[in-house]
Amino acid sequence: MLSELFFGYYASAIVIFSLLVVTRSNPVHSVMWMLLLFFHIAGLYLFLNAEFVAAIQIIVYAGAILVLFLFILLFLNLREELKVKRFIGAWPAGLFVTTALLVIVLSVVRSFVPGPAGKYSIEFIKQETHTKALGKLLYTDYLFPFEIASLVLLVAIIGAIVLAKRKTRSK
Amino acid sequence: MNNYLLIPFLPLAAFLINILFGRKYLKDNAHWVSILAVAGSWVVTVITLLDVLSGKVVNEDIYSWIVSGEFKVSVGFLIDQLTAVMLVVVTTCSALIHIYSVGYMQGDKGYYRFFAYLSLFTFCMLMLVMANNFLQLYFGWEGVGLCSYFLIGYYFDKKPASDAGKKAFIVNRFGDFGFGLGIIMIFLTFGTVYYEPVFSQAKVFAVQTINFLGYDVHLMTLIALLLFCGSIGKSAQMPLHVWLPDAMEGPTPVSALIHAATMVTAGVFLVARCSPIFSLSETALMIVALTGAITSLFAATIGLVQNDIKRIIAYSTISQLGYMFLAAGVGAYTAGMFHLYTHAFFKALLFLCAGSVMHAMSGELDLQKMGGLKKYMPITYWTMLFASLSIAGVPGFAGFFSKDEILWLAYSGQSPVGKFVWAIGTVVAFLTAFYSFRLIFLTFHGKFRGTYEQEHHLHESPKAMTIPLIILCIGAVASGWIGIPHLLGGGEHFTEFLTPVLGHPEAHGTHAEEWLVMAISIIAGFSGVGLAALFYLVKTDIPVMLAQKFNATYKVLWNKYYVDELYSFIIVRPTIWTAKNILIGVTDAKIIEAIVNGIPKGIGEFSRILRKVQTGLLQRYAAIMALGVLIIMAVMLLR
Amino acid sequence: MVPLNWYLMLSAVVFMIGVFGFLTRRNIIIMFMSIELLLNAVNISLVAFSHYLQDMRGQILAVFIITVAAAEAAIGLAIIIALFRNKDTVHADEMSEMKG
Amino acid sequence: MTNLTGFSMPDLGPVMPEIVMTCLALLILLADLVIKRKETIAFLSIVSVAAVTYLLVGSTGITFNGMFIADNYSLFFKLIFMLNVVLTVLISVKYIAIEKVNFGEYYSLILLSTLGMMLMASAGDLITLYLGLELMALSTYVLAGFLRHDIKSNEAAMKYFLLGAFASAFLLYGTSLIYGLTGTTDLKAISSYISVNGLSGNPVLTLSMTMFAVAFSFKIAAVPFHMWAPDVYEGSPTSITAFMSVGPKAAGFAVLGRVFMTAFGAARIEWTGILIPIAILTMAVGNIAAISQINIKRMLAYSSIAHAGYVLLGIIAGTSEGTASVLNYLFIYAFMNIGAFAVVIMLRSEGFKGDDISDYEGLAKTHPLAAALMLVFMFSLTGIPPTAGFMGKFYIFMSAISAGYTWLAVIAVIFSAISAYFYLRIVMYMYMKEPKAAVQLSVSPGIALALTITVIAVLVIGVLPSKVINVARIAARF
Repeated sequence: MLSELFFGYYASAIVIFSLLVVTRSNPVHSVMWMLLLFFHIAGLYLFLNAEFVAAIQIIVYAGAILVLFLFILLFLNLREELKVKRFIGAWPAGLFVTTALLVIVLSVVRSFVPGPAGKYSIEFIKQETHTKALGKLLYTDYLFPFEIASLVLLVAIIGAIVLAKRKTRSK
Repeated sequence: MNNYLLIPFLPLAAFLINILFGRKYLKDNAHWVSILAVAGSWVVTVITLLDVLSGKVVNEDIYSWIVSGEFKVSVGFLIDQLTAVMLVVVTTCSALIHIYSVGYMQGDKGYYRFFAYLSLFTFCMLMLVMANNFLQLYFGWEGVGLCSYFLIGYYFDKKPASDAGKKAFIVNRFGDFGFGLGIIMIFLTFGTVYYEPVFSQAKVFAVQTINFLGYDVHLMTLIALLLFCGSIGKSAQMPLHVWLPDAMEGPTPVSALIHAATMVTAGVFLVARCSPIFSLSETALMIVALTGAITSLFAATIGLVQNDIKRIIAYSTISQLGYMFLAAGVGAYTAGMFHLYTHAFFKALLFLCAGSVMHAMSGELDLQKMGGLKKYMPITYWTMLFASLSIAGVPGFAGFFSKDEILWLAYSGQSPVGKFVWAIGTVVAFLTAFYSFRLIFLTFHGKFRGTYEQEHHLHESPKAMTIPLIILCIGAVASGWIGIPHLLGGGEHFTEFLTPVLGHPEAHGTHAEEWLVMAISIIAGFSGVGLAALFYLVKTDIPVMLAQKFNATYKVLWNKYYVDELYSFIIVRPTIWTAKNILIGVTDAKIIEAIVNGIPKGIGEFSRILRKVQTGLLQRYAAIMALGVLIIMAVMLLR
Repeated sequence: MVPLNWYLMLSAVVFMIGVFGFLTRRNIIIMFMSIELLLNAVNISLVAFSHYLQDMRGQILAVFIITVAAAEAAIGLAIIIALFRNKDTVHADEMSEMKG
Repeated sequence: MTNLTGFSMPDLGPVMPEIVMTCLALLILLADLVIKRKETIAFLSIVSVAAVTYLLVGSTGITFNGMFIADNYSLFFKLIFMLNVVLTVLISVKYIAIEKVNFGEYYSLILLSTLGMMLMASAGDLITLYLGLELMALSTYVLAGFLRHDIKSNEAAMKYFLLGAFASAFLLYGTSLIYGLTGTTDLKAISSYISVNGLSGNPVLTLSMTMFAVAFSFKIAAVPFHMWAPDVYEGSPTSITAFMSVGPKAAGFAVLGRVFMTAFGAARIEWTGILIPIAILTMAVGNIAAISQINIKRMLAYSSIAHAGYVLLGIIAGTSEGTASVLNYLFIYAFMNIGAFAVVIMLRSEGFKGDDISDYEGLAKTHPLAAALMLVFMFSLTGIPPTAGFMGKFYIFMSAISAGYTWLAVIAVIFSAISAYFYLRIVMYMYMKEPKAAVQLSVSPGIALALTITVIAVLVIGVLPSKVINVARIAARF
């Protein structure tokens, strides 16, 4: 019962914050709501015995990505931004499509039967500690994707520099 | 890798070199490439012929172009006796005519283009005769048609030339449609388009009938007749002969090579090649024989009264092609091939002589404006005289032997129409001799009837032109000697040579009958020559008198039996009339507009609508994506 | 014990809220934030699956997704900067130089 | 180290080409600091690609617990990618100098993007697939926006980036669902789990397949997930448009083929139900919308959409012959499409855009060779024999027919007849109109070489197609 209540709080908070993120006209407010949203999602991860992912969620998402967003928002003329319309004219159509999609997806996942259980039971993880178990996997079985991820980050660095550096023309 | 591959691919290489580098680099030297290539082909042909004579027959796939399931398209070659004969004819004529063209086409602005096309034609023709499957045959068939179209319309700034090109193309389309259907029928029946399995299995289907348009049709008859449709178009037989006389608008070497010696004989070659199919259907053979006989009579009578030198020879070609079909139709494929072979020499020679005359006469074609050219151009005169003797069937010349063999086999063979077509053939032999010598006498004898400038300009043609004439003349005289009948102490080597492919024609007759048939044809030939001499050398007023007396007949002949007019009346004019009155007048903007303009217009309109959907707005794009997801999910989950 | 389906439904709702934001907001930065919502929604379901399947793969994929999200953020924001230098707007519906 | 017992270094042989590719891409990034002549960098990238190609042939095998599969199928795709890089680099050298974005990063990004494609083609696991896809996509977004001073290029990058991220979110959602359903992300394991438990027809599976279809359709620009393509193709640097129209599209087909044939093989009936309408719509919209275009890059964008539609037929056929025809088509498409773009690039010169269709008026009079080349490429894209394009279409349609989709093949033939309208319009403009203004061609040795390679390939494959299709048939066996 307690866990359901706990989930209920987090779930409703997540939904409400998500809605606030996409509907606020002031982008700075959106970012702030998103920060709260990320903290709640991290809480949910903790609830699912995923401490490491929760930590990453806070460190990378809240700590890095949202800061980038805020940084970009400095470009904006916020006064101007608050005066203009925030939605496109045809937003009801978007709402309709989204709702219909939601109905379909919900009706499908309502009766979801998961696949077979693996060996990483709660007890196993408790014994080994979560970060260690994940880390071991990441550096052994998932070494290959891990290396690709490093390349993705490299491309991000190159790309960001190429696109944003001052000098815009060669020669 | 076999060296016979050089035969078709040397001319192809020449074509590519000329078309790519001709305009800029080769210019007036373009002929060297083509001539060397064709001469090379000729040399390899001779080697190949020797191989075949020693009994070596090749049938192999060189390259599989498309293989997909049962369907296979490949480049494959069949070199047997029949192919060898065709190779000799094609490469010899082609080589000589390439050389002749150097003199004839000198100074023409499209010089390189002319040689490029000529080489391309040679390539296609060789692919046609060397194919070992029907699709490659069809490729060559369409290829020669295309080259013929280009070359007839070579002087494309002259309207009659471009019209003639189009006419040839359209008329041939009728025939090729049937031919294409025939190949499809073969594929459906046999499951392959290769000669070898088709011909060896043909007997299995000998009595099979299929339901065609509601009638039970004998399968082999249907296939044979569909193939014959192609032959009719390409070999200018009735009723699709109308394109060939008009095709004379092209340069004369083209007429000689394509419209006399090689391409037009492709129809005969097709029938001979498919003889295992034709032999299974008496009906089809009878139709082939009758078509040939009637065409040959019909064209010969028209030839009697024409005045355009090239057109006379064109009608003579149609008539002689009819002769070959006549032979094939009575089952004497070897005799038909023999005539094809001798005909190639004397007919090419006739055309080239005509070209030489035209050259001297600055392009004049009207017989009535010539005369007495003998003393100005002796080589042309003598070679043309020999060619005419050959076509007239004077004993000893090539044409005599092949013609005699056809007539004898028609007379003595088992065909139910044999005697009938023999009678027609004999009449045609007489007519042929007559109009051929009318041509000779009006051109070379008597007084010159042209203008003073023309007379002043008369001269013998350059060496590049006369040497091919002389070589061809040897062929026109001597090429028949390899087929001298047993009756005259010969060996009938030609027939023996082709027997493995085409079978031995059956003859049921006594020696006496054979002598009789030969005598009749000789008499027919000589009387034709004699009558021509009487009319055009001795009593020159008779033709005019006759023309006046039999005015109606003369008019019919002069107007070529009004076939063009008939077609114009029953096909062309009704089409235009319907177009004008019913289509435009009555249903105008309603139906036709809707169909003819409506579809493109509708597509264009749709295109503009699609452009409007593409607004450039990011959210719109995303919304359409999401809508797509929604629709797919809804359809997939709700069904 | 909370059933797995609850998590999935939560994930679906957040995903669709993200889709809604992406389809309707004019501001590119908010659209971009909607994308982050989509990724978070997927992460929720992945971590939930991981928990219920007793398998670490889901969490590993979630870690990778967060990594890629960071890379995407860097590039996306660089693109926005480049765009902002040339055209003084962050509204997606004012960018229709190309259409048709 | 005791914690890592049981771990042994995986066999690196099969991934050697990728490792070398990474090292060389980084090396080129560093070389850019030292070498000032950008032509040298371009040359170095071609040399790297040659080295990788050399390594590719012969390094096959499965490694990293089945996450990386180097088989004939992936090998064939990787050859297409290598070809794509070489041709793109050749046509880029002069062009990016004209556009004044002559940076060394350009070449590194192309190589890294290609690395992403290679990883996609070899992915045996949904995680590697996702990461490879993102590696490719992120590099391509940057390349699309490489003309930083050009508003169109910025806009193209923006649109491509946002929509691409949107589409990969769907990919992830699909991945998460299939992971939850089967408990694995390994393609082979998914396949066996589905067939053992008889999951075909399961709504979650269908949902997941739809999501995958959406994400892959986005990459191959299939309708209705194609909307980005015309705008992005128009706005991107032309050399990158050529690159994008071949590489990411082929990579999209690589994963589409592998995921749907391997992982979802048991649910074939369902995913053909998803792909058939997509294929028909793609052919229809691509061909019809191309008719009224006035910008040649946009027209070629719609043309590339239409071609994706034809290729989908080969996937739908589902047979190994169908897969072979897909490989064959993509190989041919690389030549003819980059060839066409090479001609488009030549028309771009200092102060002249040259991407309107009307700029081609009378090209045959002013530049007959360029016009003749364009004619060959347009014929090939239309599918007129004896060009390679005909062969590609022929095998695709034949495989569809022999798999029982004759009606689909008929529709495809009708649409490819419509396509003649806009391809041959270019030919007509070139040959039958009078030149308007003097068009300056910016020819460079690179473009000349690229055009020579492409035109020879288009003609030779058109006449002698069986080599390519036979290799493709071998590669089509998973």
